[in-house]
Amino acid sequence: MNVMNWILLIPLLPLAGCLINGLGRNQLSKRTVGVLGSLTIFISFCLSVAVFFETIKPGFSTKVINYFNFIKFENFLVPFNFQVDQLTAVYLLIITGIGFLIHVYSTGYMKEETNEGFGRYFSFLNLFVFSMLLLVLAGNYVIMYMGWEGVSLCSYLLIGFWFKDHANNDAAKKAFVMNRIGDAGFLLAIFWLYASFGTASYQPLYNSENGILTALTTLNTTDAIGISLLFFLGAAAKSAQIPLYTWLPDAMAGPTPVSALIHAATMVTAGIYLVARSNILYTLAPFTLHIIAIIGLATAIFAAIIALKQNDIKKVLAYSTVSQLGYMFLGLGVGAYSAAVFHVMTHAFFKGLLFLAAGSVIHAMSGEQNIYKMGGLSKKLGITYITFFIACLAIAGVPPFSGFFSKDEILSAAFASNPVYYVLGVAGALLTAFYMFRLLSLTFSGKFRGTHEQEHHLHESPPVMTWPLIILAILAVVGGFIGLPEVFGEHANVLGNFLSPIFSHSEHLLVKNTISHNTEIILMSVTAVLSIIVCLWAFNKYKNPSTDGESRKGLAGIIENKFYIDEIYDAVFVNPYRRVAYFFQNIVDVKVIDGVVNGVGRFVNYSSRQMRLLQSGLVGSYLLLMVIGMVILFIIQFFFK
Amino acid sequence: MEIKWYLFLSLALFCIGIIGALTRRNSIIVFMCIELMLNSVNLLLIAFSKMHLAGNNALSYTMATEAQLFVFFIMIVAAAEVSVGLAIIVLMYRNTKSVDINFLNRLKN
Amino acid sequence: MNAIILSAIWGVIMMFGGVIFKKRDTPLYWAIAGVSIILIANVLEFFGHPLLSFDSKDMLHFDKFTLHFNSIALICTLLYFLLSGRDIEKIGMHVSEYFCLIFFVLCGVFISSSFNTLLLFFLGIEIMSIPLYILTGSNKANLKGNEAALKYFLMGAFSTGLMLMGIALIYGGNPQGSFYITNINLGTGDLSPMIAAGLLLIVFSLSFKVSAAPFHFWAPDVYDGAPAVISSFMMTIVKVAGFVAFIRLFSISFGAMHGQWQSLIVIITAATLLIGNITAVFQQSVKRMLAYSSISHAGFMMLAIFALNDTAHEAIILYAAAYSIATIGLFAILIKMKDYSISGFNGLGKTQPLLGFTATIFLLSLAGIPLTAGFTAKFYVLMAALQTGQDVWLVILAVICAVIGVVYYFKVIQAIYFKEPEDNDNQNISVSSGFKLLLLITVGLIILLGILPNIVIDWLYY
Amino acid sequence: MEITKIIFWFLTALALVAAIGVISSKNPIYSVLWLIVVFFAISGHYVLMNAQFLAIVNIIVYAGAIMVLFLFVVMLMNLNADAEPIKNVYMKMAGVISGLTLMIVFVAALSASEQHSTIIRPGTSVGLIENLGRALFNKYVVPFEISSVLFLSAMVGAVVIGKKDPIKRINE
Amino acid sequence: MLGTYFTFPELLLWIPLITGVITLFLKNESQVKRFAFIASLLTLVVSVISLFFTDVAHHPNYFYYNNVSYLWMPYIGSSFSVGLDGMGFLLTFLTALSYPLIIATTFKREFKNAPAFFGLLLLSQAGIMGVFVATDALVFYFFWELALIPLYFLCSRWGAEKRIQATFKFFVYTFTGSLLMLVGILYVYLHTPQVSANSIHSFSISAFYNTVLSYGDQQWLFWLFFVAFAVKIPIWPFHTWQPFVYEQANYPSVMVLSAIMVKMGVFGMIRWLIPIFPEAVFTFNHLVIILSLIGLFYASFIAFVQSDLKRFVAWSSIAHLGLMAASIFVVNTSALQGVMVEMFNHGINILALWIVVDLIENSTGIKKINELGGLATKSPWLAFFLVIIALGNIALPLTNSFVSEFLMFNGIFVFNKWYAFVAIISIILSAGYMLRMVQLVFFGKESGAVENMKSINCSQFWILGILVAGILILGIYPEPVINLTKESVDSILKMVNR
Repeated sequence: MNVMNWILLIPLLPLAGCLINGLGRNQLSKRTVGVLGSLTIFISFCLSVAVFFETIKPGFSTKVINYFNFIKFENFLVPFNFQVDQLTAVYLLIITGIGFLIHVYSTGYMKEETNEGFGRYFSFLNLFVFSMLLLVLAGNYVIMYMGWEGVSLCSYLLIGFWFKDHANNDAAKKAFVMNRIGDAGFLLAIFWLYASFGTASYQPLYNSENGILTALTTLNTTDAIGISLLFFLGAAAKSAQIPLYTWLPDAMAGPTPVSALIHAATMVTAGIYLVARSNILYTLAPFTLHIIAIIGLATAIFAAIIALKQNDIKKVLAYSTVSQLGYMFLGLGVGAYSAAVFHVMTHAFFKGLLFLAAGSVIHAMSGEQNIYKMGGLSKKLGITYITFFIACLAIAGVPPFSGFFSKDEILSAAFASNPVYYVLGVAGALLTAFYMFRLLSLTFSGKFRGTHEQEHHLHESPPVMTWPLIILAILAVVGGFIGLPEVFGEHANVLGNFLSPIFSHSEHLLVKNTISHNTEIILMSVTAVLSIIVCLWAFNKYKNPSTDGESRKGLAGIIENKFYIDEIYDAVFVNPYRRVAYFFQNIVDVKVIDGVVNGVGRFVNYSSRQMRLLQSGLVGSYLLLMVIGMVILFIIQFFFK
Repeated sequence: MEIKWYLFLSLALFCIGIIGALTRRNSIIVFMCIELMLNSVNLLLIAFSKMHLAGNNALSYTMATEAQLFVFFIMIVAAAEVSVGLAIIVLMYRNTKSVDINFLNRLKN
Repeated sequence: MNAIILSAIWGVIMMFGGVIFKKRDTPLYWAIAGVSIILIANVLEFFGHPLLSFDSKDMLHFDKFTLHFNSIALICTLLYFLLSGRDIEKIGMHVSEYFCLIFFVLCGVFISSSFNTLLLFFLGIEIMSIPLYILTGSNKANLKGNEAALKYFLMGAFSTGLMLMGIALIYGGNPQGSFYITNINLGTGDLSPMIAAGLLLIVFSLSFKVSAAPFHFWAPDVYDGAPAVISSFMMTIVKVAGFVAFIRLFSISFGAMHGQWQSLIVIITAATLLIGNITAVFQQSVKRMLAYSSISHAGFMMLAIFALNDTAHEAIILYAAAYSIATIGLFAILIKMKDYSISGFNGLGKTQPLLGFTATIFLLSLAGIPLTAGFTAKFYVLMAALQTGQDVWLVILAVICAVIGVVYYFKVIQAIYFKEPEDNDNQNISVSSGFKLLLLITVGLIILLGILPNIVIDWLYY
Repeated sequence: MEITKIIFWFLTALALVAAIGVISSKNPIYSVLWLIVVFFAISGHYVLMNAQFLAIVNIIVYAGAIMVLFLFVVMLMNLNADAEPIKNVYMKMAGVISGLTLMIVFVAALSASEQHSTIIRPGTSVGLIENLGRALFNKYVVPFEISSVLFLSAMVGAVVIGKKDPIKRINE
Repeated sequence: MLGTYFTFPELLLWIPLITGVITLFLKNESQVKRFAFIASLLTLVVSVISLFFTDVAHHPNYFYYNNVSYLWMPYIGSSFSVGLDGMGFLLTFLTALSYPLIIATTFKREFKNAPAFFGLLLLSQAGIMGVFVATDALVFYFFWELALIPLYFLCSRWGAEKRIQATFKFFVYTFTGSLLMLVGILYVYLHTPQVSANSIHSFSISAFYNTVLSYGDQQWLFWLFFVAFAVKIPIWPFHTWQPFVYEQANYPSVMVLSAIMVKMGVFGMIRWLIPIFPEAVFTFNHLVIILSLIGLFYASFIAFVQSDLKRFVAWSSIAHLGLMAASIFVVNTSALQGVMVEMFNHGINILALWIVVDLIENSTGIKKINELGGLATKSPWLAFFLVIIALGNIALPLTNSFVSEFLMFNGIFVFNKWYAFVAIISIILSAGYMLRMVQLVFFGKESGAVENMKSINCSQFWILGILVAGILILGIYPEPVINLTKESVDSILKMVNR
């Protein structure tokens, strides 16, 4: 039995779960729904594991499975096919694995929901997993696009899950529309691919015999730059890069497990997947890579700065996600594709964990999200505290936690490419360490600053919620060891080696400034030490803050208000759009176009009224007009020929 | 005489008739002006009849005869028209005690 | 020939009928019988079996076109008598005389369609006109009727003067010195000024008869002022006969020099279309609106004169039938109404569903909506005009005017179906079932012509 | 100058003056009388052109019958100069101007005609009653008969219009 | 065999025509509805059967089941000829499918003078069918108008307050266009080569395709035809009738108008405009595309701030059709194929959208977007359907519109990158306005106005279910539609590039 024949089941099972939960949401009990939802993902996970083991077999080559022709006429073909290779396998594991954990967690977290809401929630969540799987399994960009938009849709549905509150709906809509900007770029890139190469399937595009490597021999051709930039537009929107990041913090309006799954672990990393998937294309367009690196770095630092002053536990994590995604793009931009994927993985672990733990906190605090209203939770929420702490260490880049290794790989690649990237990257990493420990400190240490009622209510979450935390915490600790730097041995970077077939063509093309092992060790230790110092500083600084937060003046105020980016967007895009729309509706359409149309009608009416006056009822004037007409016609006939 | 004088004479009469029809309001006079127009046509036809006689052969005889008979028919029609026209004018006079063409002005616009 | 003789004879019979017939409705039956007999005689003549034959010294000439038109005119008259005969009785005392005059008009119509000399052309037009002056004023107590009659008479006589001057000039300019229309020598090159002037004057007078701008001024007033039942006859059969005379004279005599005077027709056509349609938009009275619409239809028929080719002949025949039938039908309904204004039609579709429905079909036909005769007629006219290959803008102007036409026709349709009935007397209109049946037959005719125009046109090539 | 020319010009002048008299007389009766003068002048022209039959008919039918009818009607209505209201002077001017323009246009158009210098030839028997009568009852019998229809309709019409209608109807 | 005695196009024409006329004479309202529904089902059955006889390439005898021609006016070379090709099959099927659904939505409604209503509805179906099957210019024109007249009466008689004015505007607009087209048809006709012995010229479509027109003639004839179709579609700036009519008219008519009638314009452009005036098309295509794109944006903008639900749908429809019009004029395989698929997809999407709007307005009596809200709690199934329909409208993958818009955008991209760059922005805008509508109408707190809203009943569930199933199935497996229309696209392109 070849697992490849069953691969279709991996996405179809969640889809089945979605349909059953969705259609039967009023009939099924919460328990059934929860079990069904988790079970389908679990089976998918098992299949993914099987697939993964298939891919690590020696002699494995990329597998393309054709199901049917989605669109076919003349020489235009969009097959519905799946492609399985190492990259897919890694992503499959992340999606189904973390997805499963979060499903399990959700059964506890969403317990308060009504039967209907619970079913709907799991249905959407399953649909999301389906879309995400479709995205990574796709064998061509069109099918990937289906998953791509599918996850946007699920994100939309889940952010606006509590649809009675228009704030949630607005956030959902914002997320969807911003993603659509990226989708537009994605689509254009697909068209460009079809126009230039006649296909959008990976296999014909990226093989070495007759793919684009042979079609585009020089770097930086218009085609390569255009397509890669457009794809990056898609990736930037999905992965919340400057300037399209603002939807992600707002997306925290959804239930916390959703934030963990969609807005931390999986969907937002689809952009990285896209770029990694198209790495050959990007390698052919170094110009685009530079832009990616710059934008990634800028995002990383910018978001980290904003995160410094956020008071909402989820907002901090959200900006942190944006920042981490920036790192991933930095990695991609400097050509360290596998490092980026590695960071995707570790980030999935620790950020998923952070969100789930935050969820646990919020759960315990009965929905309170302001960290200044918390404090001292470590006593009541033991497991949550420990797991949260581990995750903080991981994200702050404290060795030997997973984040350290993945971030380090990116940073060293950045150093190789351009030391300035490295310096800025490290600065960002230190900011990360600072705000994470500020968060940790404010939340868990010190005195409780909330109401009595909340204090009374404080409790550790049920096991269905804590177990996923524990599992993720373990992964966050050990996850880094599959990608140890070369310093620790010839084949220490297991993940890198595993993924190398995917990036082999790029490796050939990229001009790599390798750095010596010594330099690398020095760099590693510098970052590690700095991170630890910052962590300790931040943790202590915020042990006992005032309840109402810090001063909101000056720079701090600006940062707290996220540099007013949303307001600027509103002023620059949304409001003018609305004004133009009203102008079209009330002026152009009514006054101009309809004015002309009605004007013609009025003109006819007016001329009718005027012409009627010729009919004066007097024979004399009739005769006179007749004679005048005669004279005119005579003159025309005789003198104007 | 040259034909042009007859042509111009009858055109002059014709146009005088038209001017009369345009300027007068008494319907009987307007009608008389129209009769004047018809008469100018008659005159012209006779003149043309004589003009076509220039060939002085059987064909030109026929040609000339046709015009003279045409004039005869015009007179017939004119007579019929006059009887009807005057009847209408009298009818109107009976109803309104006026022969002004602008007196009845209900049909307009 | 038969039609002319029989209609004259029948006119005389009806004239004496005024003395003989005692009951008011007798003349109608006689008239219907008369029209039927004339129709049969005409059809027989069409198939080459004339009842009477008479040597006209080639002053009248009968061809397929003429006889076919005569049949159509007779069918329309028959329809007119059947639908509106009762209303002719209501005009006044002299029922039989009215019919007599109508028969004389018919005689003129037939002469106008078959003349072969300018003399008979002139006589035909006059025989058509003079009884109409009377009929227009036949409702003697009605001042509007008086006014209409006076206007019609004075302007008609004026146009007669123009026509005669034109004929005289053509006679003078024609070296052949003949009134035979086949015998007019136009020479080569430019028309001689005399002929050209004469031609223009004849165009003017004929434009007057068919109410083409700028000689249309009489039409709205006269059609409005005359008794509705007479307007119906004048607008349809008489006007169409004017067009037949027009196309006959101009295609036979002056067709060879078409290009020399075509631009004149273009101007007249354009002016007629615009004035007729635009002025109709504002009218509140359906009767007066139809008067203006008849001007606009004259504009469309002028397109055939403009084209003056084989298709134009077909088009005139078809237009004659389509336009006459629809107008006669609509007038038959209009006369039943108490209120001639558009609001008088409010809710007719509810109070009198059949009248509403048939009126709608007639209006649609007049507006030229496909599947009605009005469309095929317009279609042929436009095709004829396009066949000339020049002045396409005129055709486009024509269709734009057709759209304007829709505006006023649909006002009535809107009143019929979409407005609530007012407290008018429409409920009290009593119509016999025979009348309803006839209306339905008329509607059937219109739709038949709309789907199969060939049944009319094919006879031209029989 | 030949005598015919003198007569021609005299008759022409007479006709024109009388025609202007027709349209300018205030009193309708004068107009009628002026018109009769025009008819006589025109008849004179006919005689000049040897169209004796038509000259006679013109006098009998027009001047004799038609104009008498006119005169009769005018007298019957007892119209006089004051009966006609003053027409708008602008309308009058417009009428005169457009009529004159028409005449100028006519003359301008027709003066280019090639026939205009043709000498007309009097002195034949064409205009005599014998010739015309033969043609009328031979070739022109159809129009002749048809004109009877015209007269009949005019007669019927005059009767219909002229007869008193006992029923008064106001609607329409 | 069916085809031996009656061909499919004839059946598709005569069934609605005859049943429509019969319906006019029925009395009882429920009887009328049942009869009309069964009649439309009958048409649907015929249409479905006809879909099994499309494969002319492999079964040449199928041609005779689908094409027929009778002499009509021999002297002017017009025959009553009707025929079906791929595009015809697709659109007749769409028409046949829509009508039963439309009639089914009316079952719970009361209509004044129901026989007239349903009779006219069926007559309009006959007219629309005729447009899609006509293979003779004159027949085409006849049906073009025949489709319009019943709708004129439908929309004027039943609807909101200003319906008469609105419908009249619509009528005058379209009538102007179609009369101009008539002039064009006649002009082309007079230049057609001789086909039969009876007449010099011919109205048959093949004669029209074979007509050699000078470039100068093509240039102005193009516009005569264009205006007729542009008004129907409507292409900016000929659109102002549409929101007005959609707002004022009754729902079944609006459904017919927006689901099917607008396709007549698209169909006309593909069948009658592009192949006849290829050179003019290549002269003016940039202009038309720019107009269409302006319309696309213009409508998207206005839809975003629209407060009236019915007008909102109208504007969204104008936006979609702007894209379709632009795609027609890029004239390449991908775009035309996309338009073909989109014609069908837009048909069912907008139909579904109207049904939802109809349900809302009928239950709540409100059609102001701002006054509604929270319907999702009142009627979760309706919300579910609406979300899918809305997603279909914004061309989300796995819904039908994705396929067609993908192909259309691709076609535009092949034609000119920059147009595609501009056009693609519309998918962002469409998401914006659609989601705004969904949010304001369905989400949020329940407004007091929606008290009476009930969950949808069984028949409504099935109507919407069928449509939504169609949306999803065609989104995943669009092959049947593409295969059906492939040949048509090829033949059109062959004609254009001759």
